[in-house]
Amino acid sequence: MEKLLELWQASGIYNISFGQLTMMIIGLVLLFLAIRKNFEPLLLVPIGFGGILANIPEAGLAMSAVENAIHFAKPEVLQNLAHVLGVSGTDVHELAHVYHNSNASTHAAAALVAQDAGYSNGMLYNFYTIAIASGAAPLLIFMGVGAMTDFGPLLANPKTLFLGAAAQFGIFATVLGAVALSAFGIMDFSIQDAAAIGIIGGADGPTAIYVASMLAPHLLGAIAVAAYSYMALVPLIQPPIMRALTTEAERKISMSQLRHVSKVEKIMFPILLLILVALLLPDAAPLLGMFCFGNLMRECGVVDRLSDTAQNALINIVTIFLGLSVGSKLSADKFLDLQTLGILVLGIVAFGIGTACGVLMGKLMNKMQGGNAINPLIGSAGVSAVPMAARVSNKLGLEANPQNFLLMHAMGPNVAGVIGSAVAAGVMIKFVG
Amino acid sequence: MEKLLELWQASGIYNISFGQLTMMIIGLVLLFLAIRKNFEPLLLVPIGFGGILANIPEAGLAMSAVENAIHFAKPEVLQNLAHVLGVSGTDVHELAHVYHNSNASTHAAAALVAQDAGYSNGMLYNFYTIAIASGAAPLLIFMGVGAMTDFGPLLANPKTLFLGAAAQFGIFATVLGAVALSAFGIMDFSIQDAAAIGIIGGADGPTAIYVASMLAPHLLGAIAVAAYSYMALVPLIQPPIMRALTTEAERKISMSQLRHVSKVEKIMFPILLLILVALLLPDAAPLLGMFCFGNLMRECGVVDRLSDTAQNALINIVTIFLGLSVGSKLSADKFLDLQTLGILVLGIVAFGIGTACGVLMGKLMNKMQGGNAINPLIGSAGVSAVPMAARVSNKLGLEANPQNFLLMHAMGPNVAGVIGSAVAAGVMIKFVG
Amino acid sequence: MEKLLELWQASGIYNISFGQLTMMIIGLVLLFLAIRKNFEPLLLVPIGFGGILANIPEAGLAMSAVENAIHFAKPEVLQNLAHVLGVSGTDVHELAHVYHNSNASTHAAAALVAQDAGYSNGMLYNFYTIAIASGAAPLLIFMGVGAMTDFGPLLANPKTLFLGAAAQFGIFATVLGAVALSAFGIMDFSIQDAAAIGIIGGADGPTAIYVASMLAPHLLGAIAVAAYSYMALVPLIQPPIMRALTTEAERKISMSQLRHVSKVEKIMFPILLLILVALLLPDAAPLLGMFCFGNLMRECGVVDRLSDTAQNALINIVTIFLGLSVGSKLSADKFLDLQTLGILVLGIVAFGIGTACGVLMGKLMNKMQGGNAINPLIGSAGVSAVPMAARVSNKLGLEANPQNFLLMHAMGPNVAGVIGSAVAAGVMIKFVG
Amino acid sequence: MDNLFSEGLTLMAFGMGFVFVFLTLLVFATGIMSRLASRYLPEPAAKAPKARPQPAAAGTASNNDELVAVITAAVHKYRK
Amino acid sequence: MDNLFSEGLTLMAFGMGFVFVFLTLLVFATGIMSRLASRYLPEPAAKAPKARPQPAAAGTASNNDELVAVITAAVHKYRK
Amino acid sequence: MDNLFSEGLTLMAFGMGFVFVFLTLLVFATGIMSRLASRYLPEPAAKAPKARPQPAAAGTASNNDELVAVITAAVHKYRK
Ligand code: NA
Ligand code: NA
Ligand code: NA
Repeated sequence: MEKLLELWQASGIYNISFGQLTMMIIGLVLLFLAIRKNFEPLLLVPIGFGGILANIPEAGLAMSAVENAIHFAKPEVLQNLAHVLGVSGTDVHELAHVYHNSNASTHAAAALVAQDAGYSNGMLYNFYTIAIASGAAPLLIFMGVGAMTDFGPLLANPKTLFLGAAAQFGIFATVLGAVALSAFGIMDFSIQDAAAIGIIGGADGPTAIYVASMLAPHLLGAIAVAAYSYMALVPLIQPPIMRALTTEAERKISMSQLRHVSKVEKIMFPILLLILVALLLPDAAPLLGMFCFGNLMRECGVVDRLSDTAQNALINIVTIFLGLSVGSKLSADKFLDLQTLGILVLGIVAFGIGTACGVLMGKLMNKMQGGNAINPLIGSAGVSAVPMAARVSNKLGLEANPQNFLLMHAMGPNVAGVIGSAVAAGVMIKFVG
Repeated sequence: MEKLLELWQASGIYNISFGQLTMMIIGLVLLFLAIRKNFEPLLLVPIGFGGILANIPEAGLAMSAVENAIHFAKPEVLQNLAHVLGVSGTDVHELAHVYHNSNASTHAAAALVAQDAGYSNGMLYNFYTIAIASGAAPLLIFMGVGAMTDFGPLLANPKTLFLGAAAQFGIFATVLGAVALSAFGIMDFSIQDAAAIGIIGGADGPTAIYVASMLAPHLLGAIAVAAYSYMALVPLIQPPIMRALTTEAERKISMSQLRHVSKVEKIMFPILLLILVALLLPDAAPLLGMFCFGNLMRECGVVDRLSDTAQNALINIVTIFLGLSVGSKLSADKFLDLQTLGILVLGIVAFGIGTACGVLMGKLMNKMQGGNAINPLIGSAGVSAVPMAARVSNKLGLEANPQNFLLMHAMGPNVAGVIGSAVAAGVMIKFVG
Repeated sequence: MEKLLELWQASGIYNISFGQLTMMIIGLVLLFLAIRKNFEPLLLVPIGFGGILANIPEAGLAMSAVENAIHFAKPEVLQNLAHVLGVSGTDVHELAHVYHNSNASTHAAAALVAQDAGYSNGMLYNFYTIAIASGAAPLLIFMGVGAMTDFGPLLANPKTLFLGAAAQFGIFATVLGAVALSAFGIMDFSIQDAAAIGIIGGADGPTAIYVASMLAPHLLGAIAVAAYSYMALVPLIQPPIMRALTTEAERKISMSQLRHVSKVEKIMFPILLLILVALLLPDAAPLLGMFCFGNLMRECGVVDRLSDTAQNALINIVTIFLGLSVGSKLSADKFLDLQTLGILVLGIVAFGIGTACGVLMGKLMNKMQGGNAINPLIGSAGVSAVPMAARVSNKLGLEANPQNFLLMHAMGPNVAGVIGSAVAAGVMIKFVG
Repeated sequence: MDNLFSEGLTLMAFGMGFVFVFLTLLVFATGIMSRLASRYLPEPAAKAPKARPQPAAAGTASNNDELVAVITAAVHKYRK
Repeated sequence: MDNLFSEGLTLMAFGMGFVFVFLTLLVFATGIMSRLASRYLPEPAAKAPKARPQPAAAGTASNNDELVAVITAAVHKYRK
Repeated sequence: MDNLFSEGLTLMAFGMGFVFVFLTLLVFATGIMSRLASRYLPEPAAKAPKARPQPAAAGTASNNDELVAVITAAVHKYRK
């Protein structure tokens, strides 16, 4: 009978908090959006599922061994932990607080105590440590994305890089928005938080996760969810802005066919980009280095088996772990916060400003080239969200002129946007990291 | 000449112990069974080979750096280890004993001493730590199995879940058998050991390895070998029991064709199962969570590239490491023990009882539904051993009635058995973990 | 303005040293050789790219957290490090020197200090630690190579193993050459360095990397680059030596067709080889054990999905990480050294002597068997460099006699050379490791 | 001795009990779910999604796009 | 100086010696193995196993099974 | 408050400035590279390499070789 009570008191129903319940429902909503609405399912299915797993009461899947030890609160274990953490009492909240603010050696010592007491890291906590805290998973995904990217359209018309540059204004405007919210006392974001939130406007999942893991790991869950959700919403977010900022005549502009790009140019481009990064912004070297490496494997033609693996088995494996790891950050105490609301609002503002700046830069470049050379609709593709944003440009172009195929022209700013936001990420890591 | 002697004294022939020789022969026997007799070769080839590697004298492939340092017994290294372990003398047996019973921080300190002396962990020891001690490998295999499992037959006839429940009686009866052997002084199993041995009756490799790694890592080698061997022997073990417990008339019962199961049901089932686990038995969350995640990836239809990877590249990579890691536990001092004999006997008893209970539950359900609705032969499939046990049910059905195709009907209890033993595993981890 | 200065002072151009610039150019040359000249591109593309990444100034991708902390030299961090390292001043060179020579526990303590100060290991440093320092990557590649190797030609004519043995003389002659250079004061190689350099003559990439990582990690970059470059140069290095040592009549010798080899023999050979290794040279067990495991998976016919994965997804993933990790050792201070020149010269000498000894052994065996049974040209294939060296034998045979197909006969010594150099590696690890 | 044996008995009772309770709940939940699914989400509606071919994680589908663009461009020219 | 050089010589002597001894043993062992294999396990017998198509590690072959079941059910109906 | 806001402004100014400088340099560098490539390395020359089919990392291409050898041996015999 006692055992029955014990089983009941260890069950999820008995222990579930309102926050956990809410987060599990949010996980289900993410799964619904991914499966029924096709919201970036490759990431949102693992993230949503990971979010549910992370909030199963008593399972502690997203918690470290020490957090699990504190949660189960056996008196003798708490005393040992208090001793190691240099706390006098054994109040669990104080212990948890001191643990989170202690230095690396205290962390290591506390982990040994928890291990001796039979507690271990939750599965998702381990995944997070290996995949994200180390920085490895976003970099490997970036390598795979590099191996899937064709820089041909960009090389045929390198000026489209300016469109990719302009669209990054969304990132920095949002940073300003976030610090303004803090300055007016509405939210409480540090400059690091603001930078990590801004990167949502980069419309690039791995870049956003990489930057958030370095600058604001406590916001990573909300930032990743916002980034992928808005990337899926690009076909809804961008068109009104694009229509508002362009005239019918501009949308009808037909662009001349792109020149053929030789194999040598495609091989040399990633090397050139790497050298520029190395000389100018070493802080962007991990992200853009892996991206260039993937692209070089793709284009050089002599390591096809490595390129195939980078584009398939490896990126798929890493995506599974990355998604579950991001899900582990969807815990109630971090996600159910006014900050998350702020992040969601700022994220969509970032997307909007980025889109607008891309289109405006497109108008400017068109004017400078005589008014009939560049369709400003391709400017919106500069936010990245590859290849969705380029498809949106193409669709609006076809609406205005059924003979107007902008897809390949929009792929240039589209991949330029990937480079642009990685450069922006490097600058932010340099200045506030 | 001195060097020649040194070479000879470091050779395997000079150093091999009787136990190591025996274990190497057992490894060869496992390879023979796997290759010639098709005993679960995907696991038993790596396990058998790993067992041979682990017993190569002087190579220390399955030993930690500290164990290797103690084995080679350089006086100054032993003195440093003795200092760290708090032992006065430098007797190697005492050092080894104290090391194995010391706490995590002493372990870490001893590892640093061994590393300074130039010793490193054996390759198989590293594989074991990363793949099994962390719990990752069995969980990833379970994810892959989930991605390969079709719950259609189960959803068409959910009552077959009762057959999967009944067959788990084999697990708990065996636990009782193991504690009885201890109670009567024949063997010396703790309640943890008994639980880990019982899980062999679950007829599920990854579940058995996961439970054994948590409750009784010293028995892991024997338990894994027994589990996979008996799963291969299902076509020999089950038929006599099934024939003995059923009448000719019962075996002839033809079951009506299963209804069509919609895609939505298949997508919602893993989510439903996950929620039930979360609410009732958080300790089963890692196992069933990963299983449901794999199945959701399979059924949702929007992440096929992740599902393919989970079913192929990822599960194959993990299987190689899991097998070699299990092999690392086939060391003479742990395997050549009376306990292993007890485990082998108890394991086959578990299989037998599970089979019998499944069949008896089938008879009961058939009686309750009018005596002509359920062929009790499908009950034996409730032990899992997917899909072997279902094939055995089908074969015996065809023997009794050449028009009687039970395969799809037996797949329901078959996958129900996987869920059933994962639930049983969760209960045991909760109570004795 | 201050920020602008900061950005400029953190840029690569401002910080690049002559050594880093040189190493980046060397990386580009390696990429050129790999892509345009087809020099073992699967390894040299990642190695070359990794070499460039490792030399990006200020990025610290190949440096540990402590090295990064010392490089950025914040006074309070240096003081904390000096305290942990037991140094009185905070001179960065002294700190770096003491750090590199300190023991494992001091290393661990310094790493915690650096981590507390916000520094982390560079990406390539992490890859190196996991892939190479642990020994895992070369062993997994060797497993994959085993899964790709067909021992049929060797089993049809086991005497060709003698050719694979003779060609290993190149390894040991080079060891002697290296110690001679040291003995005469020209270079400064320890016996460990000499052994690691000699293994270049084994013409086997993973073996060379494995041995170098154990005996002389500071030379690993140069040794790996030399090994793969010379393997690519086999069609240029070997023919003159082969022509000089054989007569026209010998080169014309046509060899009788190889007998059929049964499946059973192919299954039993890796097991036989493993047992011999276990009994005679446990130090070669990791290398040859994984090789035999891969080959057994290939031949046993019951684990084809594991064998396929070992030959494709797994070996490709490991190759990417191995290549980048080797590249991380191409740092200016280690590579731009007279020693590298010595390694390059000794490496090519090793290849030449190995080739010559293989051919001479071929002549001897031919004489002993009547003078018309063995074409000495197949002897050169004993250095390994599979399958390039066998192709070279075939080509020279066809030159002398257009009906003379030596390819299959040369595959025997070719794979024998892999075994031979792994045995040589084991002996060297045993004696000087 | 008694203690260990009674522990085993308890484990068996609770274990089997729990397995049956859990799977019984699952039978009912599955039944309800199937009925709801067939009523509110009948098959054709269920098949509607999963149309779009999936690109890799955050990846580019530029190859397809290229093909589409080449074909459309060709059609475009042909019609002129 | 002398010491290092003599170490090198010893390494060469033992290394080459060991390589030859090992590979010579391997030549003989392989020969014996091949002879035993051809006598006691001639080819046809060797081909007999490896019949069953392999499912994944502990996995389900339900797809195949489904196919088999569907076909057999169809055959079954047809015969009635 | 002022401090945080001015930090944000600085970050924006330097960030956008740097992004534009970097991508402008990339536009010029790419242009130069393309011109050099088309002048000194025209297309046909570029296609010449990448002939040899690639074996795995340090692996054996014995399967191909076997095939080649079998075919050549057959041809050889046939001609005699
Ligand atoms: Na972007
Ligand atoms: Na089961
Ligand atoms: Na060799």
